[in-house]
Amino acid sequence: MIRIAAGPEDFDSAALVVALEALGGGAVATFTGLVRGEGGLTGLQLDHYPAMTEKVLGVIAASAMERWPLKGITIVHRTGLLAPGARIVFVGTVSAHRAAALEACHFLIDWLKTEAPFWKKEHFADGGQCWIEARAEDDAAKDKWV
Amino acid sequence: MIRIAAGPEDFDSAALVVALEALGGGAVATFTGLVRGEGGLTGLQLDHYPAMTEKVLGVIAASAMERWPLKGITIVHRTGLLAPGARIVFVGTVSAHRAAALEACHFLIDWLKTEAPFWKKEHFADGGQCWIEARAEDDAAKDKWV
Amino acid sequence: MELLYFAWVRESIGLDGERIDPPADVRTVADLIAWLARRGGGYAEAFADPARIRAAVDQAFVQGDAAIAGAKEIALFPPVTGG
Amino acid sequence: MELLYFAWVRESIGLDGERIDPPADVRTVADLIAWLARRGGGYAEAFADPARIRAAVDQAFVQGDAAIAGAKEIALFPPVTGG
Repeated sequence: MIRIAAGPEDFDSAALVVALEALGGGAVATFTGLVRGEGGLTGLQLDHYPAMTEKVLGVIAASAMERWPLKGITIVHRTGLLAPGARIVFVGTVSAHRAAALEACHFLIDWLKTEAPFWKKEHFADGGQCWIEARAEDDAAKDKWV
Repeated sequence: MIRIAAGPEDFDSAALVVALEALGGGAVATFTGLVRGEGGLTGLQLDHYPAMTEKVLGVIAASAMERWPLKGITIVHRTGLLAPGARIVFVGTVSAHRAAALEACHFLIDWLKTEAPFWKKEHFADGGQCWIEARAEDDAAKDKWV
Repeated sequence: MELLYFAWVRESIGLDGERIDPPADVRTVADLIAWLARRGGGYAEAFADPARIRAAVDQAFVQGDAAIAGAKEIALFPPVTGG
Repeated sequence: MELLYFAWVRESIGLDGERIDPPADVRTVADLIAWLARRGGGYAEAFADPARIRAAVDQAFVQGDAAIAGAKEIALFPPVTGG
């Protein structure tokens, strides 16, 4: 079961975890990314390429399904302007095997960081704004799965 | 924040995830282990060494805290007779960094499998019972973190 | 063809996208970026360093040497930073 | 000293634990396991293969060569299988 969503609505991590646990797999791994409120950050803006986003998320999920014996994948990514503490992204995996669930979860978030068409801009209390730059360490994190 | 529990009560993964997300860390990783209902399994019995269990879980958590920059760890492990589909164990980690949260979560469940004083017995529909044997691959999984 | 801009490429140019009709000698994505940069102003700013630009042709990621002939939609944007 | 048994060690012996007073030449955990095995019956069954037995002395995991002098609580059990 692959479940993919991208959009401005908040999501309910609790409900997503419970839905994955109900799939009968024995091992459920999840990752939630949230907005940190450090250095005077007042908001995080998420741009995306709407026509491509869910398609790319589907390709990433299918790639994980090929590599690990998974019973389910959930990927939810928010867009728009998010407040500190808000959830940005949720990735969850289900397998009969704990290593498969954990590794696939790690793989999915590493690939999302470098392959999915999202862009983040930080907004600060002093009115400053700054597009986050892609980081070489994110590419390295993705490349370890190749 | 380290939160540790072992006992017969069921736990609420959803509430545990939400509590971890509220710690302000930016990256939350979780793992839930559940009873699979394959091969006529009717129940999974979890024995443990009550006087040692929470102490060992605390040592494992402290070890993860030393290795990764974590803002929180939750470990909950059930004991007693569990039905198919029941939750057995929950591990959750919070960090400012996704790799730290994900690796620490994986580390904790690998160590729990080989270092915490729990024993599992399978009960089957035909009346058969079988203590699960320790697996060399679990030791290997733990050893990759040494 | 339809162009789409995202993130700071969009902000520098001041447009979400636009319809263009490049000359015949603009054959690849890299040619297109150079051609747009020559418009000056926000375009020159957005495309000052082509190494910082990524592209998708008809919603598939491509390299700079990808041909643009026949494309319906070309998107130009910085390296992605989601997740 | 107090002995505790877990999992199939407990089931073979038929006891959760018991108070024992081993002779002076039983110095290590390995000696203790061999001494218990010589009782025969469920003990012989539980401790037939000492390589399959793990131990904790006063709630700390130890190897077979650990001394038992002065211990208050010794637990004998199979390799753990939780998680």
